Amino acid sequence: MRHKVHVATAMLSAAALLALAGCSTDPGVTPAGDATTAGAKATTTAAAVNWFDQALYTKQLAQRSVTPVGAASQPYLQTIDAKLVDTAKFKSPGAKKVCFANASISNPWRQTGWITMNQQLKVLKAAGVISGMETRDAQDKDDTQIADIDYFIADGNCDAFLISPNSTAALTPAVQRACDTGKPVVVFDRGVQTTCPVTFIHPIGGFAWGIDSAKFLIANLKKGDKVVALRISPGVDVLEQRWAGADKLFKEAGINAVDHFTGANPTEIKKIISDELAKGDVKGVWMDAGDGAVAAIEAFEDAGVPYPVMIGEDELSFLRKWKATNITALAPVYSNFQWRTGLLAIQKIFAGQKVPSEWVLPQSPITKAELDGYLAKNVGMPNGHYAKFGGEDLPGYPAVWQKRVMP
Amino acid sequence: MTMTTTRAATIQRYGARLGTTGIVYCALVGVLVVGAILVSTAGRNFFSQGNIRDILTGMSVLGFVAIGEALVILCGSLDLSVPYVVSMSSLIAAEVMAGEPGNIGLAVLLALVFGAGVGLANGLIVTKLRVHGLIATLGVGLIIKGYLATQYKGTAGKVPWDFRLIGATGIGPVPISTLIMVATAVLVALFLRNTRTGNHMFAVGGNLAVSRLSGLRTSQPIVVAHVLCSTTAALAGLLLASRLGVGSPTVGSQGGYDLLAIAAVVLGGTLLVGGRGSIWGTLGGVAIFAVMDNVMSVIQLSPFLKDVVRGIVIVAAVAIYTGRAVEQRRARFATRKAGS
Amino acid sequence: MTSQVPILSAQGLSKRFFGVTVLDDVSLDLYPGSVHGLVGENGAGKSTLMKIMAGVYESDSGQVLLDGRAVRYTHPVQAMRDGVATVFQEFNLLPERSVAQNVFLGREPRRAGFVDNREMGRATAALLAELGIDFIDPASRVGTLCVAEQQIVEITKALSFDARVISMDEPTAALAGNEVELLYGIVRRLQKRNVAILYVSHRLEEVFDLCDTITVLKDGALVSTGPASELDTDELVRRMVGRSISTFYPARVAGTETGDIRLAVAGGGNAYVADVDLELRSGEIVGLAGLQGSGRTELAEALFGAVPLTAGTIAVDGAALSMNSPRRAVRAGIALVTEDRKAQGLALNQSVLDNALLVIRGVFPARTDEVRRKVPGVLSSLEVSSRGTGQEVQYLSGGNQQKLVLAKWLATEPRIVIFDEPTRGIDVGAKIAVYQLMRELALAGVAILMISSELPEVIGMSDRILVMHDGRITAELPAGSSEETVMLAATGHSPVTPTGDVPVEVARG
Amino acid sequence: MIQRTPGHRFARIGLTLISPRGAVFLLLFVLLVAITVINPHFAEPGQAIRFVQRVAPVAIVAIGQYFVIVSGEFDMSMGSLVTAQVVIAGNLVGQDDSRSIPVLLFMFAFGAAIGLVNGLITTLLRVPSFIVTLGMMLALLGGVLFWTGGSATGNPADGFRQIGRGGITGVPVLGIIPWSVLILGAVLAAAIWFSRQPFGRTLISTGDNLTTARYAGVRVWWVKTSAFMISSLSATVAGVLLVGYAGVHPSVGRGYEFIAITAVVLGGVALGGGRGWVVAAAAGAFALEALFTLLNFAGVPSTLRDAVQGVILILAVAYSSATFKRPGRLPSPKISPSPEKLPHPATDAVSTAPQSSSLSR
Repeated sequence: MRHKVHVATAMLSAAALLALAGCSTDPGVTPAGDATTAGAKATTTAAAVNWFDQALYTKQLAQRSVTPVGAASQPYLQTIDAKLVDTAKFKSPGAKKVCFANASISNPWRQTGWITMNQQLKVLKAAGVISGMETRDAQDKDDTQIADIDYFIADGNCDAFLISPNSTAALTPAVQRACDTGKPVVVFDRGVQTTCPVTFIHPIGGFAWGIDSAKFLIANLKKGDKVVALRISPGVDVLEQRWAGADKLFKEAGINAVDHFTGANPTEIKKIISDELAKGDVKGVWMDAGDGAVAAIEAFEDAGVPYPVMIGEDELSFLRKWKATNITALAPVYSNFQWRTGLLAIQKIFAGQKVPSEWVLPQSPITKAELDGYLAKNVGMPNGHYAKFGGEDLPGYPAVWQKRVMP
Repeated sequence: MTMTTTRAATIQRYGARLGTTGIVYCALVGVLVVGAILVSTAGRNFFSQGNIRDILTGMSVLGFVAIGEALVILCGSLDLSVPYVVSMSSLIAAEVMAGEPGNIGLAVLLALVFGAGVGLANGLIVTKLRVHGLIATLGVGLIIKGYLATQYKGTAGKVPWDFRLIGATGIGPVPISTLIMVATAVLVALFLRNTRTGNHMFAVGGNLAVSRLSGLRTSQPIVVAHVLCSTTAALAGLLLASRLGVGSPTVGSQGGYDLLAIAAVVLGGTLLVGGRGSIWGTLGGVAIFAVMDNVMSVIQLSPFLKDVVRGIVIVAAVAIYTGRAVEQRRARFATRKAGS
Repeated sequence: MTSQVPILSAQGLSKRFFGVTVLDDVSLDLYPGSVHGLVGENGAGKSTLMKIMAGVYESDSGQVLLDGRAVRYTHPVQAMRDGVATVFQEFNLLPERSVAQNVFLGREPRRAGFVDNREMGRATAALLAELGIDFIDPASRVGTLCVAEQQIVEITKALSFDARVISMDEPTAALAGNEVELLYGIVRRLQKRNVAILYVSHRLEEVFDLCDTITVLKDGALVSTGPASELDTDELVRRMVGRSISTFYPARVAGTETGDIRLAVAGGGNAYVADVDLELRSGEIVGLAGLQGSGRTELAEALFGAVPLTAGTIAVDGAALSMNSPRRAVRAGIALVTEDRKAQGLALNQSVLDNALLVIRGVFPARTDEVRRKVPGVLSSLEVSSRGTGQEVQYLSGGNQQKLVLAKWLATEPRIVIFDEPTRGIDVGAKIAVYQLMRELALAGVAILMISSELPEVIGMSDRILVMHDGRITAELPAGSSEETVMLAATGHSPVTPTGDVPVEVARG
Repeated sequence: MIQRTPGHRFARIGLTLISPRGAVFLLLFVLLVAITVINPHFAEPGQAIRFVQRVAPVAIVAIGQYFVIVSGEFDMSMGSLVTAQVVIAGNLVGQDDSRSIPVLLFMFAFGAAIGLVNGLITTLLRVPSFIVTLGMMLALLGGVLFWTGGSATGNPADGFRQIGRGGITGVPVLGIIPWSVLILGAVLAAAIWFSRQPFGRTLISTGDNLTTARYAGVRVWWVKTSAFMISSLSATVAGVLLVGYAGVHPSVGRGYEFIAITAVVLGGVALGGGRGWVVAAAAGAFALEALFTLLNFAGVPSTLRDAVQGVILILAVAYSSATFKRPGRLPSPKISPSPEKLPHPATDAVSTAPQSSSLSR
């Protein structure tokens, strides 16, 4: 016991003392980072309570129907509601070094994107735009990614930072520090609570996913029908927003939706569905990520009951099952091609071309009508592959994606 | 022959005194050398400020957890609940602080009290209900995990700037967090050396019957060890809160600190069955991990392969110690020799 | 200098275990500055008496008086706090901790609430100095000390309670000849400090060297107490043994004949034993005497392949083979009834049947079923009393456990059986059963090596007596040799020379 | 030696049910009743058999873990191995049914090899099995992910998946008898048979007292190694069933090592070895799954399940360790410093076996 007090007091005094000393010693940080996050405080604490954000919801609701600017052949370069910012101050010739702080490649979606990104990198290297890319993979750890970014700042001699944050609030200070170096910073997939990066690249977003999927289910189900919502894990903003959006619409439409967390584990998914079926009829299945959708469908087959209306994703295992079973389904898309947009944005920035401060990429679900097309396009791709990966024009296609070649 | 045996004996004894901790640091030096070479082949300076800071930062959090885990293992128990204590304390801290520098003291205190409370529960379950430490802490961990997942939807709270400095700043290449971690290690080492409870931890871990026969209250050291373990885990949580600027319900399990800490402790030459071990050896083990991770990141090894390397290193290193632990049985025939 | 007031006196102590009386109305007085010898065969009740006085056991009747006031200890530490310390045969030390930490375990000196390691080291050094020991570093790990040094640490521990009464159970048992002298010195110093010493030993000449009063126990009862001066060795042995050996130890069964060589060892040696030349013949019971730590058990382990010989040759029935694992030995028809039943002989959580079949299942699985049918027969012939063959072994009495161990080995129909302290801590009935069994095995042509600390047993059972000293077989004696002859050989029959080099010698360990 | 009256026998049964050996069956019974109360459908044969099918993989893994634990060790690598096997099946079988048999053989060989490595490092290099298998857990999963670039090419051919998914259809009453139920039955029967075989008994005795086993001529290294091989093979079987039941995904099998240990411990098997009944271990797995199902039916938020599991786990083990106290039938002397109780310093310094005092506390 006595000792505990020791530690506590020591910790306290040390904390206080060093907090003072801290400023005098040269830290890799300045209180500047605090100012920006101050505004974000509201959202953090709010997020802790409830993920639904009316403003964001309305915005994404609208963006769904906006026709994106740019060539349809290059969805990864299209923009929605772009507010272009001037990047002249970054304009400089020659090949640049990119430092990529990646959250992880621990799921098929990220792996597919990672492959695409590396092929894009080859192109830009050949073009003499990028001299090389150094990557640090945080293996899903906030703390590690913060350290990675600090390492890049100190030792990376980077010309530009490319960051795919592992979580929003926690990475904000580190991203801020990257910005403070004066080098261009590009963030994609998940945002941070600071506007300092030159551009933040992402598809329309979670609420859009929720809206598309929920509307589809509502259109195909009756009031009072039961929908089982399968969610990967709590507390991941990107996923929570998908559910928050869908849940709102389900409630409005009087759809009886029950949600479970599955850890994306098909075994769990199958158990949950079987139990729900044992309780009563299930008319629809909603998912916040499509890998594992097959297990859900099979649960219905095994129980010998009619197929539900399915929400999956553009992951091929689902698309193939969809085709095979010919069910009523929709495949929402969380555009995987954003992984190459990051590098292309950096190219633009060093070329001094304007880029959107928030680069919203198109995000349109695959409908039954498009199904055959995308299956044909991705023939021979592994199940973990994503139909809208948008890398068909890159070198190495299709072999690299079929063999899932990673550095 | 007399001379030779004498020398042999003294050498043996010297070896015994150098002990596993010595070996650990030899191993660490080895890792450092290999690391430095690999890093330089990647065209980097291993001893640059940034790199050293990266390694030390890597040590800080795991260090806190491992220090506590070492105590528990020393007593012959285990603690698998640490990741969730880490997450919980980070949340307590961030929420209580709520961005107000004035609340830091209270927040730190509450987080530590929470840790101590969990530790107390663990300790009592192990000693009074006689539940194996692995099971007891697994269960308690699950309980906290359930609470976290139900109660928190993502990061929460906000850590004020003053407290964030602990995680973000450093003196030269040395992060303040590392200094605090080392300070804690010193305190715990002193505790082991200079308090009866500390001394008795070795005793109960080493041989319960002898401890009882010597009149020790055998459950007390075990309970205290668990309390301290969860408390240091709470410290780790505080540090993470200061680095993240918010509390996170997943930050502990992200790190997989329970198994990594156990590995680091055993890597540090502590017997998994208790009775022998040291804080400094444990820090050595932690350092080995930190250097490994750093090097693997610098040479951009595939994240999948990182785990392969970790796994192999853990087993290989421990094999070395256990290999020499067998040399201990010499008392009997030494006497015989003395007679002949 | 012996005062007339006893510090500690035991009055009419009795104790029964599992219905067996191990101590029967024994009284005894200890005086300051006097060394009180306590002698008797194994199982005479010496240890029980000591453990009662030390608070390890509680007596069923009778009382212990300290300074005339009745005390009843329920825990050894209570006794120690009262200054009644005991040095047990088996060490209660933590090998990973330093000498000082062991000596003061549980009573670490503190300054301002913190353990004062310097003080602890100093105090330990002081205590060691009182014993005239200058070669043990209080800071060195006990695990690195040799047995003699560990023994000294035990005594130091006792002394640290500044004990006024110290009982020593076979303190020299584990010591080599030259180290005994060291202990003598320590005892005499304690004597000078007016400590009352209870000295339990088998080594009669030791008893005469050190003790001024001698108490003799037999079968748990007091035989005599009196000044050592009034006794001589023969008289003492007569009182100890009392009953004529022949009535107790079954005679060799008619028709038993000593046949060909079953086991032959030539020039055998390893880290524990040296220059072992040994022959065991079928139908022969060879006794192996020697003090504890003389290498008897190590020899057994070597023959059994548990700690293989590194030098020399072993031949079974004339066929040389490298005995490098117990499995080899078992396959070669050797059985080892180990000294330590619970740690090496039985799986306590398993059933009687499982233990009886342990070896068969482990080494000759094919014969399991056939043997399983025999087991009940074997058990009843050995008169093992248990609640069915399904009962867990931990609930059996020591005697029954030992019989079970024998049953386990009989199942393998061994041709060579090594008994290590076969009758240790079991009641007389069980003992006789064990002796009977040995005779029957001999009749069946089995070669038997019997290790024992009980000289009467060795003498009563053996056709031939080997004596070990210091890791070597130092003498081979015919059947019926006297205890003294055996004991003399066992103590290395070289009068210990008190020399200054003793410390050096030990320091090597 | 002793009389067996009917009354005696009933008393024994009653005793067994409240003894840690039988408590798990009581627990399981209570849980099943509770489930049926909440959802009567569950009692229907069709549903019940499906439940058994679902538990099969967990139960099989638990049976494997049982043999490792009863021999005095731990196997933390089971979860990773299940995942590895699932992915291997996905990648090697592909859509070609004809590959099923060879791949199946390969998987078993692979599983056996993993067990062999775990066992040999534990026994010959004397590394605590907890650490060995922990290292294996990391290396195995990392290796498989690296080999497959994170995710398998796809589910194996349906023929292969039928093992875990299909069954004998058109059975009266039940409707279907899933193959996995039959396989579970076979595995359990084999396990019971094995643990009655000389080798099985030897394995348990070895877990009870290593030294005794050694002095009895038992090849300790081989006995323990084979325990690890059994657990790895059972993980392989579980993998085959799961790839059928659920399909290929890197998360299949995650955390199975702890689920297995939990199940075994719920079954009243003592960590540290030498004690416990394989059937009870399997029952532990059923109890655990029944618990989850109950919580599902009761509509408990899935986030709270961990908490409930934690409580049950602690209570169950506390109960069994409380009832494992030595009966007062025999007046055993109080703590006596006899060599049986106090290992000699010299030897005790070497003790690395899990059954040393510390782990059995």
